[in-house]
Amino acid sequence: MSASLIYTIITISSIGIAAAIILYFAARKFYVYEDPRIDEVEEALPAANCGGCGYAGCRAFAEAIVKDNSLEGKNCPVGGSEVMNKVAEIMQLEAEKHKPRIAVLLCNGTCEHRPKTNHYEGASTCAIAAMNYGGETGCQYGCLGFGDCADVCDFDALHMDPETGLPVVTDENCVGCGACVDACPKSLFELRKQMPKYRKVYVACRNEDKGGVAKKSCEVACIGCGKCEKECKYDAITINNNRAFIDSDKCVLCRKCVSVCPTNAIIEENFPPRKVKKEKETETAHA
Amino acid sequence: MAKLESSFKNMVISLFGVTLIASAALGLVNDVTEGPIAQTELKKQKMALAAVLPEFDHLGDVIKVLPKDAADSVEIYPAYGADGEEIASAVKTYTYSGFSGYIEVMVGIDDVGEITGFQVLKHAETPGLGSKMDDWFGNTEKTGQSVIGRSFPNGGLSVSKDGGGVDAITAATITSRAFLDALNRAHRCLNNAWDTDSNSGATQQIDQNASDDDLASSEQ
Amino acid sequence: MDKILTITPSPHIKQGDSVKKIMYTVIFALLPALAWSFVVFGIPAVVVTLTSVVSCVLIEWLIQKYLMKVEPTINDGSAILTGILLAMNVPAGLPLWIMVVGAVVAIGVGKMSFGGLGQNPFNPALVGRVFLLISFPVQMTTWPNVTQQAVDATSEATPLALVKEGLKSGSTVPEIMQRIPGYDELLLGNFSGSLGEISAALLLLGMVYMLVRKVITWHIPVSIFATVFVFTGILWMVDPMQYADPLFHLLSGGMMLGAIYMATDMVSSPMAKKGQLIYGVGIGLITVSIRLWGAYPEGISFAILIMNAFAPLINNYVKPKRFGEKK
Amino acid sequence: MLKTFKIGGVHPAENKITADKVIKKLPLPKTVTIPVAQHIGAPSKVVVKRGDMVKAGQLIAQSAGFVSTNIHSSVSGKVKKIDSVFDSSGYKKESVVIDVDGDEWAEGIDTSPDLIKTTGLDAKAINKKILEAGIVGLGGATFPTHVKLSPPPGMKAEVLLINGVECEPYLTADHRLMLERGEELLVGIDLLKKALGVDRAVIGIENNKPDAIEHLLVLCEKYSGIEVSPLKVKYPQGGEKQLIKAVTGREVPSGALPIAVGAVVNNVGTALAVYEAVMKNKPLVERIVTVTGKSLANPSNFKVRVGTPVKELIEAAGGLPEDTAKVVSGGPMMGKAVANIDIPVAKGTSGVLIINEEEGHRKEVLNCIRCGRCVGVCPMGLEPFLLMTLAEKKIWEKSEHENVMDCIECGSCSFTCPANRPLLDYIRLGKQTVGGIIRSRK
Amino acid sequence: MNQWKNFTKGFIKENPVFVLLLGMCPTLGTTGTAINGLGMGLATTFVLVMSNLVVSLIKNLIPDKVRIPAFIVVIATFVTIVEMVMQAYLPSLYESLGLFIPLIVVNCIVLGRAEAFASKNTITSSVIDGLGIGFGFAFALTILGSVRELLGSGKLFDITIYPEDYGMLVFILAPGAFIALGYIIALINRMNKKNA
Amino acid sequence: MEYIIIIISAILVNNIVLNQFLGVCPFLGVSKKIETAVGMTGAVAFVMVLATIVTFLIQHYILFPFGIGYLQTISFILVIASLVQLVEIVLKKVSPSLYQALGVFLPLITTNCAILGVAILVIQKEFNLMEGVVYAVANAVGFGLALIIFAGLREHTDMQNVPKGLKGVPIALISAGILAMAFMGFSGIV
Amino acid sequence: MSAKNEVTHSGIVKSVGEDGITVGIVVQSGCASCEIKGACSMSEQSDKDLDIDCNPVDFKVGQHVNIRLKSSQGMNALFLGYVLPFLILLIVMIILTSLTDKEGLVGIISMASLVPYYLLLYYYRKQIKKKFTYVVEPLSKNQI
Ligand SMILES: Cc1cc2nc3c(=O)[nH]c(=O)nc-3n(C[C@H](O)[C@H](O)[C@H](O)COP(=O)(O)O)c2cc1C
Ligand SMILES: Cc1cc2nc3c(=O)[nH]c(=O)nc-3n(C[C@H](O)[C@H](O)[C@H](O)COP(=O)(O)O)c2cc1C
Ligand SMILES: Cc1cc2nc3c(=O)[nH]c(=O)nc-3n(C[C@H](O)[C@H](O)[C@H](O)COP(=O)(O)O)c2cc1C
Ligand SMILES: Cc1cc2nc3c(=O)[nH]c(=O)nc-3n(C[C@H](O)[C@H](O)[C@H](O)CO)c2cc1C
Ligand code: SF4
Ligand code: SF4
Ligand code: SF4
Ligand code: SF4
Ligand code: FES
Repeated sequence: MSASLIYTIITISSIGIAAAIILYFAARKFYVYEDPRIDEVEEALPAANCGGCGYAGCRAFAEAIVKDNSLEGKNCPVGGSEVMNKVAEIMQLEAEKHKPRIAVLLCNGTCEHRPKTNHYEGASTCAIAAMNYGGETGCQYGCLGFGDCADVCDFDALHMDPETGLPVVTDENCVGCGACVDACPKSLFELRKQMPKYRKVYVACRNEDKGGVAKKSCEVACIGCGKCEKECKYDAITINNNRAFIDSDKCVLCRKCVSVCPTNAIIEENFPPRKVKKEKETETAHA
Repeated sequence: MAKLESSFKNMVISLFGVTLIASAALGLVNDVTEGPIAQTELKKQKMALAAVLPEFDHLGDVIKVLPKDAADSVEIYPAYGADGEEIASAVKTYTYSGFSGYIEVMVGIDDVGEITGFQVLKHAETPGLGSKMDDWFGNTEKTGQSVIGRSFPNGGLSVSKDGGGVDAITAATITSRAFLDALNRAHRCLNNAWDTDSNSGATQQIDQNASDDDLASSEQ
Repeated sequence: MDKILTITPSPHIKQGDSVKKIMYTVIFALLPALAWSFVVFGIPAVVVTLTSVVSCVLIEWLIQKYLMKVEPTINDGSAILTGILLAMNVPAGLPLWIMVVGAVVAIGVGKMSFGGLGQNPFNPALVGRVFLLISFPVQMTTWPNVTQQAVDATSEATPLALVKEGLKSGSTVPEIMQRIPGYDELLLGNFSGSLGEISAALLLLGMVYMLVRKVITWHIPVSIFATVFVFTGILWMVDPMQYADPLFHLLSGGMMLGAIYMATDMVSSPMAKKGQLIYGVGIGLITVSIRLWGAYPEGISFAILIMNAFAPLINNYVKPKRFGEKK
Repeated sequence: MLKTFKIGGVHPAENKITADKVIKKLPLPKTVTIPVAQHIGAPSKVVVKRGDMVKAGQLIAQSAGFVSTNIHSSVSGKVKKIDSVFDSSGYKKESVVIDVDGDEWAEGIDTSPDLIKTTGLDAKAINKKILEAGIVGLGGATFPTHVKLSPPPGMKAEVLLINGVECEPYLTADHRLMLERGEELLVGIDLLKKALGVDRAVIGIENNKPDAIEHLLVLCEKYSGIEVSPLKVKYPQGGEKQLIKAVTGREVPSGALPIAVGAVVNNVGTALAVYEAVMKNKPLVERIVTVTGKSLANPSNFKVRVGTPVKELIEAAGGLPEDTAKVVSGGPMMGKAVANIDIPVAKGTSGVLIINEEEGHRKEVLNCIRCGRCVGVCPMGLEPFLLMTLAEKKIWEKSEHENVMDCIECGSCSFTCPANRPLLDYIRLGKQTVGGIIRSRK
Repeated sequence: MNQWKNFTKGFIKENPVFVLLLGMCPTLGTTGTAINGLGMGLATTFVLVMSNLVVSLIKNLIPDKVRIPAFIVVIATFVTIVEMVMQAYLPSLYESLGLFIPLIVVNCIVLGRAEAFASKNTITSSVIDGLGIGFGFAFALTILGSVRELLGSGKLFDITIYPEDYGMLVFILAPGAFIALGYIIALINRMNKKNA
Repeated sequence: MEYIIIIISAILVNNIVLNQFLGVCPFLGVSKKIETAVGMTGAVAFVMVLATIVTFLIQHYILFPFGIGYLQTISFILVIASLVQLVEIVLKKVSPSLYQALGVFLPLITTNCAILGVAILVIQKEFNLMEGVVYAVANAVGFGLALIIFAGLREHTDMQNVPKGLKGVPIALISAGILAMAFMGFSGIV
Repeated sequence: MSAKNEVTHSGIVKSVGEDGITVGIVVQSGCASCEIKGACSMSEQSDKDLDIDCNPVDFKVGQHVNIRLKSSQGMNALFLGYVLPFLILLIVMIILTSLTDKEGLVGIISMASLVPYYLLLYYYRKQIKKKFTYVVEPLSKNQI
């Protein structure tokens, strides 16, 4: 053995040991014990970091789950029950049953249905427009059409339809995070229970004017006539402030109300065509 | 195999093991590479010598000359012909006034004081600018810029901008000046070495008699 | 139905100024000096300028149209202005392909990468110029000869370069000054340099015009001039053999062009007046340091770019005085 | 040098085309629509029913709190309905609609033109009268005047500033008022002084109304403690804080009220209304409105009953011109564009401005070129370009630190921006959101 | 198949430099020419593979608490070996990479992989992981080096593509490193977006 | 004079980040807050100087005398890694509250790359101890300067609408490139 | 809301004591741009516990809170923690270098000069503690 080899060994070993001791103490002092389940849970989450769960992001949510060791009140709207079940498995807990929700637009005031009464040229955001006036039409409750909602949707589920001037929800993409609900200054979104095949029946109107006034400003406004309320056997419909509302938790999709509405304010979506037409069921594209 | 527990004994032993093996490995590799590393260095020097000198038979002992103004010495390698007569010397010279400081050059100067060749050994000049030294000053086709075959005028070589006869590298006058400064230093030291101690062979550690000229010129 | 009325939030009236007007005002202010450079350098100057302007505008159009996919806004004049200023920052005989590279860098890297007009923290023309200066040092410092009547390819050093070279080779400033055009020449411009370096007087004229049209305020140019004057003045008084006098520093090189037209680029300079003064002083100090001690004979381009980088910091700390602010 | 405020300000074209149009009385409309929320503060509570007969000056809606005010019928007739009707805000608000039949005034109201100069009422009684008469600031903000006249405990008013600046282009209502009803105005000011317990009042008038300055200077000689202060023509000279700064040299601290520097500011119209309320027992049911615009056939100053549809004012001024793009309630800098001309004149309506197609549209918005002009003109020393960006990016916390709440919404920034940026639009959004955040914190 | 995926993802999708933004210093500092970039990349790969190998070999012999120092020793050893070998057999490359060879030690990729992957996985997969990441790193450095060399001096792996006079010196110098890397990352971002 | 040259060179001419490419990660990643950047500078200066002294001693009193210069890398990294931790431990023991306040105020100092780089450069450049320390301080200041300028620039570009693909790191790198170009103006000063 | 001159840091209440709470914060490393910091443990992340004097009834374990510290106090901490020892180190070195040429000695003594400094810090730790006051405020869910 050459001398240099001996020096080598001595030097490295002593420095190594000294360093190791310091690092050891450091590790002991600063060691971050991270529950490995946090990583696992995070892995299971969709990593959308949308905040739909009410936490800062997926990791924060995972931390919260592990820390609380409970799934109470916790739901990832993006992943839905599938993910929550996976998480529950990791945590060996029972997942809360969350009915998946989906956003619907409570306005059908397309350009066609709602004549323009004036023309807005200010900054093109709904929030600013709403601060300055009621809207370009006689209905001050309806959609302004500048797409604040579409801007906040992280899931590519909302787009402005240039024809109608209204936002359109792409059912397959919507995860019910509720960002659009908060963004709309006119509160035009509602998170409704998601039904099979994205079927829905709802009153697409928020107009609280009296019938005549409402009808004048928009053809398809709900005039609060109460016919639907009477028609519904499941007590799903209530009328308040001249406006009908269908509770999605009670509604069974019988569609009776749709036909009685004199203004066609109630919308049915994704149903097969009514019997009158003999065509084969055409499903909307979703897999 | 289960993971070792973090008991103190285990830790020390395992770490000791790791370092032991590591250092042993390093020592071994060092043993293996030490030779080649030294050889590479040597080879580099040899090649440089061969490149800057005319054909020679053998080399004399290295003479180190310490210029008066600087802390680092210049190395002189005298080269002898087959007849044992000195035909030229290779000088490992340097300058600190390059654009990025230090430049080291090996330059060959024959017995009549003409440059026989040179090679830049170390530099950190800007690529594309100052780094062109080898090509520029070695390009014998362009007589204006080549230094090969030149002899040193009084006061040394200088760039044409300063009234000398060497064309500076385009847009790299600083490097050019520095390069010539290194050559001039080589020349001065060579002269000094012969003046003070002509019984060759002795390694002259410190050159007390470096001329004032030396001092003045390398300070600019 | 009645007439459909327009609704906008207040205010309902507008002052007449527009971005376009501002840009064209600056272009107009530059024209005399540019025209003079055409006279001095002849056709090559015209060609270089045209190349620069056309490439700048074209690049901006291409990027907006095909990369950013937005409506091109090239007729707002800012690309033309960048093109002109870039051209005024290069020697007249610059190979045209280099000019095009400069334009691509100025607009592509300096401006559009940050999102286009108004978003760039650095002055685009200077990004282009410094890029060229570092990339093509030889071509960027080959000044056409103007002291002989005809412009020919042999190069002539700029006054600043002469000083720098002279000092390096051991001459003193007064000696060098003999070989350099006098102040009258510097003011009127009859010596070599970049297109925009040669006529201090016409550039100053443009400044007056811009001040009158309220396109710029006095703060930036004046603080630069004052700093340079004081700084070089002190050094000159200490050692007139080594340091040129302040007037020479003010009138030579890109000082005028930089201080009046490039440091004032509102996009890349601080907003508050006090901040602009700090900015100007910074530019002055850095410029002089580079001129006197650095490798480059001229430093204002670098100085402006460096202070551009400080502008956000200045904006952050130097706020306008708020109404009702407690002191 | 004329007095003025120190930072910022712009000078838009004045366009005071109605400056020498004598105030005309507008004929009574067929119906009036009187919204119950015409002021800052809680909407008043309606006290009449459909079918009730009311007289002019009769209370129809009662103050709903301290910061609120009474509302009176401006005509005599029958309550047709109580319904939601669009007003100048662009939203439907609860309003009392009255079918007019004649012009009968409620008892005790003196409608004669005689000038009454003295009263035995003390400060408290004056303030009570003001409260009962439903007087709100007529300078635009419609802040209930009785609140202003009751400084919070520990604060003492030292000077009363009367705002006759009328810095908004086009508008001349205050100008005409000062010229035609100077004596009554001065009596009103005296009453306000008394109510506040101050012995100094200053009328601030922009120097573009030399006749009004002259006129009041002469009249003032008869009244002690009332001065006239000519001011430089600069928008927004009439802004409360700017006026105080110009006249007294004091700056109202950020977030504080004028009373913090011992000042109270009232509009000339307000002072006149105070005169009528105290001396004539007449509630605030009519006001002077300038109807103007470049294409308008017959721009005029009208004395109008509250609740009159704007349409009728325009008709009286020559009808809505063909090339109308916008109808603005108020002046061009701060007024509100209205969605239709059926909306009623309210207490705060100082003018109706018709803007033609050429000037009535926004220009294409470009990127901010950081020219700093908005910073330069902001009378509050704010950085509008930054506030806008912060609002766009929803960075509310920083907005607050950058004093977004200090913005007086004068519009100088948007007016001046060469890139046509909708600065104030976004700053308003910022103010609204940050205001909400601040309130929720308490 | 899975192993293959592990191996290839490092190139574009999870490239340590372009996507994960790791080891920026050597990336910028050693890519003046394509060959330097490649050299540095391979040197790092060697260290990565060897340390992954050794770490996964000894993972059970090292108590948790001294894991980090032990790994550092292992890595530093291989770095030193690379250093010595290069100095002996590739002296010119060694000189141009200079400081950045010893700095491989602090390249987060190396320690990161040892800690996150090799200390938990089998020898084979650790080696493959090291190879994948290492080649990804080398790939990135070579690309950046090529771009800079090509734009800067008209050469690619020292072969002249177009005359040097047309080269833009900036790209060989420090600023060019930042700028070129900036645009390459932007490009990769775009590509990854499109693929996704 | 010697020292002044070292200082100017390290801060302006051969800025550690913009020119030497050391500590790029924290440069690109550290928070946009300017205070934090200032704080980082102070902390880095201390650690860098400490590391320089220790490694200098090791090199000159152990590695060189025993002719085992090749152990530089391995010994330096071990020493530096433990030194950084040691400072933390000592601080925590000595004044927990101080330690806590720093935790709130600063991000961790993980500029291993820069610290190791400077330590090695001090040896390579054959500085003596004092020069080495001055060099380390100057580099810390240079690091801080770059960091502070960048904090401002980052905040600025974050407020702008930078094209999608260029957002974030790419535009930061490009800004750094332009900044580096601007700093090249200082070249030749020393 | 934090004011301009404050730094904030979010954390989680770890325990609630008699007259204060302990809040755990996670200190991020400088390499925030690093996307796999989880995989890199060279002191990449560390938990620090803060003992904060406040009314403990307002808080419960597991709650997310925001901690605010005046920037000036942060600078103070920086000064005491890093800058002052740094200056001591430097000054001792400068003095020693002018006295002796023995670099090893200079190095060792100057580093040793930190020991008394730290002892001093230890001695005054109570006073130092008083210097740093935090404000803790609960975070609402959507602010986390
Ligand atoms: C980035 C950069 C690198 C430079 N590299 C060198 C160099 O390697 N050698 C040199 O002499 N000058 C270099 N320079 C200096 C300039 O080219 C300087 O203008 C020139 O040396 C002196 O001018 P001249 O050669 O045209 O007379 C460099 C300048 C910069 C900005
Ligand atoms: C909540 C609130 C309370 C106010 N209290 C007083 C007050 O006590 N005294 C006063 O003189 N003005 C008070 N003001 C009135 C304002 O200072 C100001 O005069 C009013 O908003 C109208 O101002 P402008 O027309 O300039 O916008 C108050 C305003 C508000 C919004
Ligand atoms: C930008 C701005 C401009 C204003 N201009 C005037 C004006 O010209 N005349 C006026 O009487 N009030 C003007 N005001 C309203 C005053 O600030 C203040 O509210 C009013 O004079 C108070 O009196 P009042 O309560 O009697 O209305 C303006 C307000 C703002 C914010
Ligand atoms: C007074 C003034 C000076 C300007 N100076 C420059 C300049 O130096 N370089 C440049 O590229 N653009 C300049 N511009 C044009 C414009 O601001 C520039 O292209 C923007 O930086 C692009 O975003 C200037 C504009 C004005 C109004
Ligand atoms: S549509 Fe609304 S609820 Fe659905 S994903 Fe988009 S933002 Fe969320
Ligand atoms: S739904 Fe609401 S947010 Fe969306 S465009 Fe309409 S008004 Fe705007
Ligand atoms: S609107 Fe607000 S921000 Fe704009 S100038 Fe007026 S006070 Fe300033
Ligand atoms: S005036 Fe307009 S362009 Fe100028 S800084 Fe303000 S917002 Fe930007
Ligand atoms: S700091 Fe240098 S590689 Fe990360």
